[in-house]
Amino acid sequence: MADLETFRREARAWLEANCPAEMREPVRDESDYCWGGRNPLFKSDAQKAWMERMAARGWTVPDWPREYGGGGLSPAETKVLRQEMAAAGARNPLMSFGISMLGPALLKYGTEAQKKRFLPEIARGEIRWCQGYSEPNAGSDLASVATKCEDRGDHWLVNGQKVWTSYADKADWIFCLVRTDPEAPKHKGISFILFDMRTPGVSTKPILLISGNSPFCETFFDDVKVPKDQVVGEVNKGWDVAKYLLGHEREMISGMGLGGTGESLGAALAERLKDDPILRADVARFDVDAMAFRAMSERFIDELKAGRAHPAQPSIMKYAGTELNKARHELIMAAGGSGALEWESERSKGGKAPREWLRTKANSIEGGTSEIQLGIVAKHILELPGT
Amino acid sequence: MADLETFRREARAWLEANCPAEMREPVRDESDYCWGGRNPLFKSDAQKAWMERMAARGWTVPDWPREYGGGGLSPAETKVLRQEMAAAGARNPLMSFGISMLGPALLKYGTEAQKKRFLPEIARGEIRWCQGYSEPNAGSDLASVATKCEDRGDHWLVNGQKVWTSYADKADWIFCLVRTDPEAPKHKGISFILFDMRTPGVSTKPILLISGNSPFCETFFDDVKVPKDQVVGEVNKGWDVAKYLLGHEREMISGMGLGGTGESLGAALAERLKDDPILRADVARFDVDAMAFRAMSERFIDELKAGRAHPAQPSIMKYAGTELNKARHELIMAAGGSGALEWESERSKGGKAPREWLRTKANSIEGGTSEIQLGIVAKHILELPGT
Amino acid sequence: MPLYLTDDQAMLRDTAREFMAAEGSIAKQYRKYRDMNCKDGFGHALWKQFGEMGFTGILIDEADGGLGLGHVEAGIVLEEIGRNLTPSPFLVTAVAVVEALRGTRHGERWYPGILAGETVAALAVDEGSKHRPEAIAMTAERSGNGFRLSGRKQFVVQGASADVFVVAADTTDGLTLFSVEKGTKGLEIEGVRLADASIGARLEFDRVEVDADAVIGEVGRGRDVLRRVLNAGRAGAASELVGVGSQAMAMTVDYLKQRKQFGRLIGEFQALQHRAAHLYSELEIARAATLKAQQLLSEDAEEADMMVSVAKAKSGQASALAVQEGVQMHGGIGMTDEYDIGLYMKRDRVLNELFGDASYHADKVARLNGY
Amino acid sequence: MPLYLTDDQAMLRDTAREFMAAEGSIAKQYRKYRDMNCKDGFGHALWKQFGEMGFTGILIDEADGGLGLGHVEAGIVLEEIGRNLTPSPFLVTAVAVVEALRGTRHGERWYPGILAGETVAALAVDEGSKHRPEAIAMTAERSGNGFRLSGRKQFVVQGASADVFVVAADTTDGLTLFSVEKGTKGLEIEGVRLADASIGARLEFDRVEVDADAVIGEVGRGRDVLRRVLNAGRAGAASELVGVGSQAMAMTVDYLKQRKQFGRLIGEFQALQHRAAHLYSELEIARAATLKAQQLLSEDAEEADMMVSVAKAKSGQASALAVQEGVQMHGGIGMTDEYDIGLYMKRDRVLNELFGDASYHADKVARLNGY
Repeated sequence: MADLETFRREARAWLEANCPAEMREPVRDESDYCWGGRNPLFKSDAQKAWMERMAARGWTVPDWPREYGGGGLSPAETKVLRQEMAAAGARNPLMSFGISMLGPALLKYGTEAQKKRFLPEIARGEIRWCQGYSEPNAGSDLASVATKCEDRGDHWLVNGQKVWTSYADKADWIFCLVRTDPEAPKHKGISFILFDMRTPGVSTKPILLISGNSPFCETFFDDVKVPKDQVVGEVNKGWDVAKYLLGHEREMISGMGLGGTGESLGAALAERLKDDPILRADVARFDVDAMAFRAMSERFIDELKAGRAHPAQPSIMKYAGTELNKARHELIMAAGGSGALEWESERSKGGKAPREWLRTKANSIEGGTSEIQLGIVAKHILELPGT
Repeated sequence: MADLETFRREARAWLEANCPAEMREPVRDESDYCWGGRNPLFKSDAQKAWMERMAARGWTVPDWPREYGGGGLSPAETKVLRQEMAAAGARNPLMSFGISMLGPALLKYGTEAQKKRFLPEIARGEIRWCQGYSEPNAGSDLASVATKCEDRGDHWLVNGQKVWTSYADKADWIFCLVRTDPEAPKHKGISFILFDMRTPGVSTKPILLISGNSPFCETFFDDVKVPKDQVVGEVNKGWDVAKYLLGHEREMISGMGLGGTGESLGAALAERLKDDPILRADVARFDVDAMAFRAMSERFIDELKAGRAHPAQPSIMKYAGTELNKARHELIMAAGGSGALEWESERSKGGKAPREWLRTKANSIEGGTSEIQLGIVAKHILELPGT
Repeated sequence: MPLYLTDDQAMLRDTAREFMAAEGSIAKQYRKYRDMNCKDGFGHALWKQFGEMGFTGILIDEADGGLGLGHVEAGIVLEEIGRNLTPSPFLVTAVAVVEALRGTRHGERWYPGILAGETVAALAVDEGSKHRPEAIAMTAERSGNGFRLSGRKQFVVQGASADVFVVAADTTDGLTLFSVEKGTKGLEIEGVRLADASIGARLEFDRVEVDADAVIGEVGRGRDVLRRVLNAGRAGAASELVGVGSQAMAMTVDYLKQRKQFGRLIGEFQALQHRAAHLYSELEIARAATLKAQQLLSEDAEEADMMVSVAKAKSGQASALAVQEGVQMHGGIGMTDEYDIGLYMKRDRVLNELFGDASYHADKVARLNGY
Repeated sequence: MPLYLTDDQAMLRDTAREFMAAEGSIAKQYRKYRDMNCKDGFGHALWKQFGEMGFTGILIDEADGGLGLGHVEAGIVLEEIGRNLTPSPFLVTAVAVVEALRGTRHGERWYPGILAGETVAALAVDEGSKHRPEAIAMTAERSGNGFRLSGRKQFVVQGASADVFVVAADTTDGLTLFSVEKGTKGLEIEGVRLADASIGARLEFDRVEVDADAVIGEVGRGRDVLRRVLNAGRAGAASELVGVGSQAMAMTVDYLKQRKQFGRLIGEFQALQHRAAHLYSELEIARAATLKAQQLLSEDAEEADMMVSVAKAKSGQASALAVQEGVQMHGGIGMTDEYDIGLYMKRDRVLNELFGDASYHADKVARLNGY
């Protein structure tokens, strides 16, 4: 424990000395995030310096082994570092699907060569990754992967289409589920493959949502040649890797506090509720639900930390949190009235309210629909018989 | 039309002359109904006289043929008679499952001998009938009849148990579904049989509900011998008769105005809503739902009259009406607070409010659960694929 | 009157349904005018066709060249408009404003253009972001022979292309409605694109001078006229909502019959079946309530106010449920602009706000019932 | 403090669970005392056992002979009481009244009997049919050396068998709490059987004279004590509701795994699965909110008032959903007195009313948040 305190003091001092003042201001919008990549777009010198300094210490991925570009910290030290970063108001130096999704999969399933090759680049923010799971006809049934991947002796040949690929148009590499055995049962013929988005035959097309522009793309593979050593884990056992990552993703989403911060919505809308008694009642009920949900989030985090959360608990968090978030934005729209319907005006900041409202409708679809989550709870917690 | 006006004048005059003043007062409670039977319990001479006078004219069943004890009236005349009875405030002279349920089945499926034997008694209120459909393990799956009925040459032998038999302890005869062919598919081995409740081997036991005493009974058959001529319709085709009756029942239930009269609940509770803004909001929403539902009820009745209602429409009426009625009593309980929790006190009329509230919980179970109704709508109106 | 459509009404429905599906379709109207970023938000050619079809004259008396029909018939057309998200001035011009001008000289002035599908007329009532017609702050002071109007209005639907506005203002002795033409000095109009690509407008009245002639009906007696106008508009919006919700449901039910997941049609999943059946029930209730309200309105019955509020609240709830279930059951593609279901969600939201949302009307029902 | 049970708390839960299932079961307690039409509505023998188990001393300081534990621990016992519908004075006596008497001479007087499971003490706050502690009408006028109490109370849980009452009255300079013993002249008690077979009481105070000693705490300063007492009671009732709802759900889920309809276990029907999973989620949220409220109470934190209202409202909603789904999913047998599920519905209703229902507490949350 004494060592931990020493570490805390040193981390605090280092952050004090190395985190630029600009990087201690709260993030204002999406564009303030640093995503790295081959041709990184830095918004400021401070942003660049901050990422590079953190990467140099391995602190973009503090708990990864040093040999792969990580900080080599213990879980306890990692926690202390995060606490100190939070205390200093330091921004996340690097947003990255490589860090949050691919990294853990490589650490668990990658060959030594793959780890050495890919992890350090991720840690340094040199390669930006995207995720190719969903397909146009798959929806909730993620394992119904149709993208073909044929063994052509000295390479794989990939043909097919992915959808909902976040930032595919900005990513350098993709990790993706492909079908390597069309004859095998659904879950048994899938592999987890990596390739460069510059490979001939790869193209992307952004998806326009009802809320407006989005980071999502359709991604097309037309005779894409992939080197043989770029499959992670065993061929035809990619579903294991995918499941492992999905678990990670669900925890992440359920930890995102989609249900809100626990601040009272009614307090924020008070002025507008004065002459709207029915809406006031709805908001009061919502506040009860949101504050109660917040307690469950806290409990979930505490239980996670203590390693005693039920493995299906993230499903409840995701279900309840996303439904609550949708309800929140319905109420915000109702309180905003016709003013909140403006779609383009400056007054409405380009339709911030209605676009956010519409965007929340995807919360209960992406990352496993509400129906999927309820099914998981029914099966794995309530142990109701399968159909 | 001229004839109809003549009929109206005559009916009015007759009612004026023959309906005792006491029988024009609104019914106060269950015990004011006249049920007839072998040992009829008349509450007053007026009640007896009223039933007998109406029966003598065949007006207890105005649209049945005269030969079976009915009034022989046309549908238009029947409607006029009902209008005049309503205008005079005349009570229903005879409550009877024989009239509302068995009669229509006999008229459609009975032999001439059966009609002659049973219908006039029903019309005159001389025999009180009960219905034996449900069984302990059947629930919503009415066709899973297990009560055995064996052909013993000169008689049927019935063994088994029924449940939810209304007034079985007060009834003279029962009409009942029994399994005559245990080998046939579920719907194909059922027969519709009639027998005297005094037959040796028949016993009944009242069911205590969470709301208190109830008219429901468990009914037991232990080697009950039934004459061979007491099956209605063909042997093993009793499900057709049952379905015909269930259709009748559903229409009756959906026409019962379970959703309420359209009177504002909030108006009745106004005083109690003054310092309860959240409850007021709930009641306001309820009033919107109830008045809107009332419009659908009106439409349904108009469409029924015009013969243009969708055959699955009663399912919507039943579903929405019963759910609404449950909601109404939840609100009444909330408005009544701790006063409405009293179960036995005189002040609370023996717990009228909580007993009614609990009784409404059965609305969405009896006569086809809400789940069954939703399934019917999904299948027959939305034409969603079966599972 | 039985609570279903008469034969004539059913015929009108068939006509309107066929016409709107052919001429007023999402591809031909909604997407076209949205994607060209049209400042009016609708097609004037279609508006003329509405005139040719006789739709614009439904609520205009026969003596004035109209069809002299009622609110049920207007609702029939609006339900089809709702189904197709057809952008047009029908609701505000041919329903609300026509009701406002009934029996006045202003009617003589504007009805011909409306009948022809040439004139666009808008209603300027709301002043804040919520519909609060009980509290009109815009003032109209006497000034010379006429009045001077000062104040703001917002959510003036089709206000960007309107030739004339019906404006509610406070004349100290009560509420008065005025007819104010486009281009009147001191009147500034800002067209505002809304979430559903329709155009609302914000109006600024900076001491706008109008003649005494501009008064619709009597000075200080506008409250009664406004009541009629809002009832007409609310019942009409309820019909449009029923149309929006019904079509959203129909598209969703179709999708449930086509889309496979886990090797089965998703329409086989019982949880979705029950939710779809519940939704159907809600929409049927909303439709019946709306028809009832329109019959009462046409009979000028006392209970009309109450039933109109019931209809607007209930159809708003049912339609909102339809679009929410619609997007959720469509899954990811329901979120894309490429599919139509999301457009229904946007339109539903705007119609829910128009003429008072479900909360406003539930509160009104409570107040009318004395609690 | 992490938001889950510590090892000690988990041990207490296991003990309480085992004890209540064995000794406090529906057959042994609820049905027994109901069916004998017991005037007290609970068994005194069990109350003594509560004392022997140490439950009655959970909230009493160690210096006073108790265990000196907190609201989380009281909630643990109450959740098990809820699961078994165990009738007892635990909530009103060992939680609410114990909190009221803390640090007063009255505590010295009554704690020993409570610790032993011999004394029953009740709380007399409500005056009308709804919980409105903000508006206490009962008066306590100064009279000689003491006070004269006049007015009525109702929904005094265990009032029929209470040895002493904690009574809230208006002393013009504020609210004052009094300790009034059974048998005091002018105090009339009417035991009232409620829907769940528990006994509430109506109390009539006809110029009841009490000494100055009867004052709990300071004259005119009862509002603060009452706040603590009600917070304790509300959080406790929330725990009991979570227990009621959890057991109703557990029985229902078991039933879904056993009952066949149409040749399948009804638990296979997806519509029921989703509803059951939603219910589970609601109950987990309620449980977490209740635990959070109790932690805050034990820390004497500022946000405790708010979170207690959140917990009472949420657990009330979740438990009501559990019993409604429970009866519906059990079908006909759920309506019979023979099965236990209906008893849960009755108990839920009473607990929902006790110390303010979900509407009261949602309104309170709104007011605490300034709207």
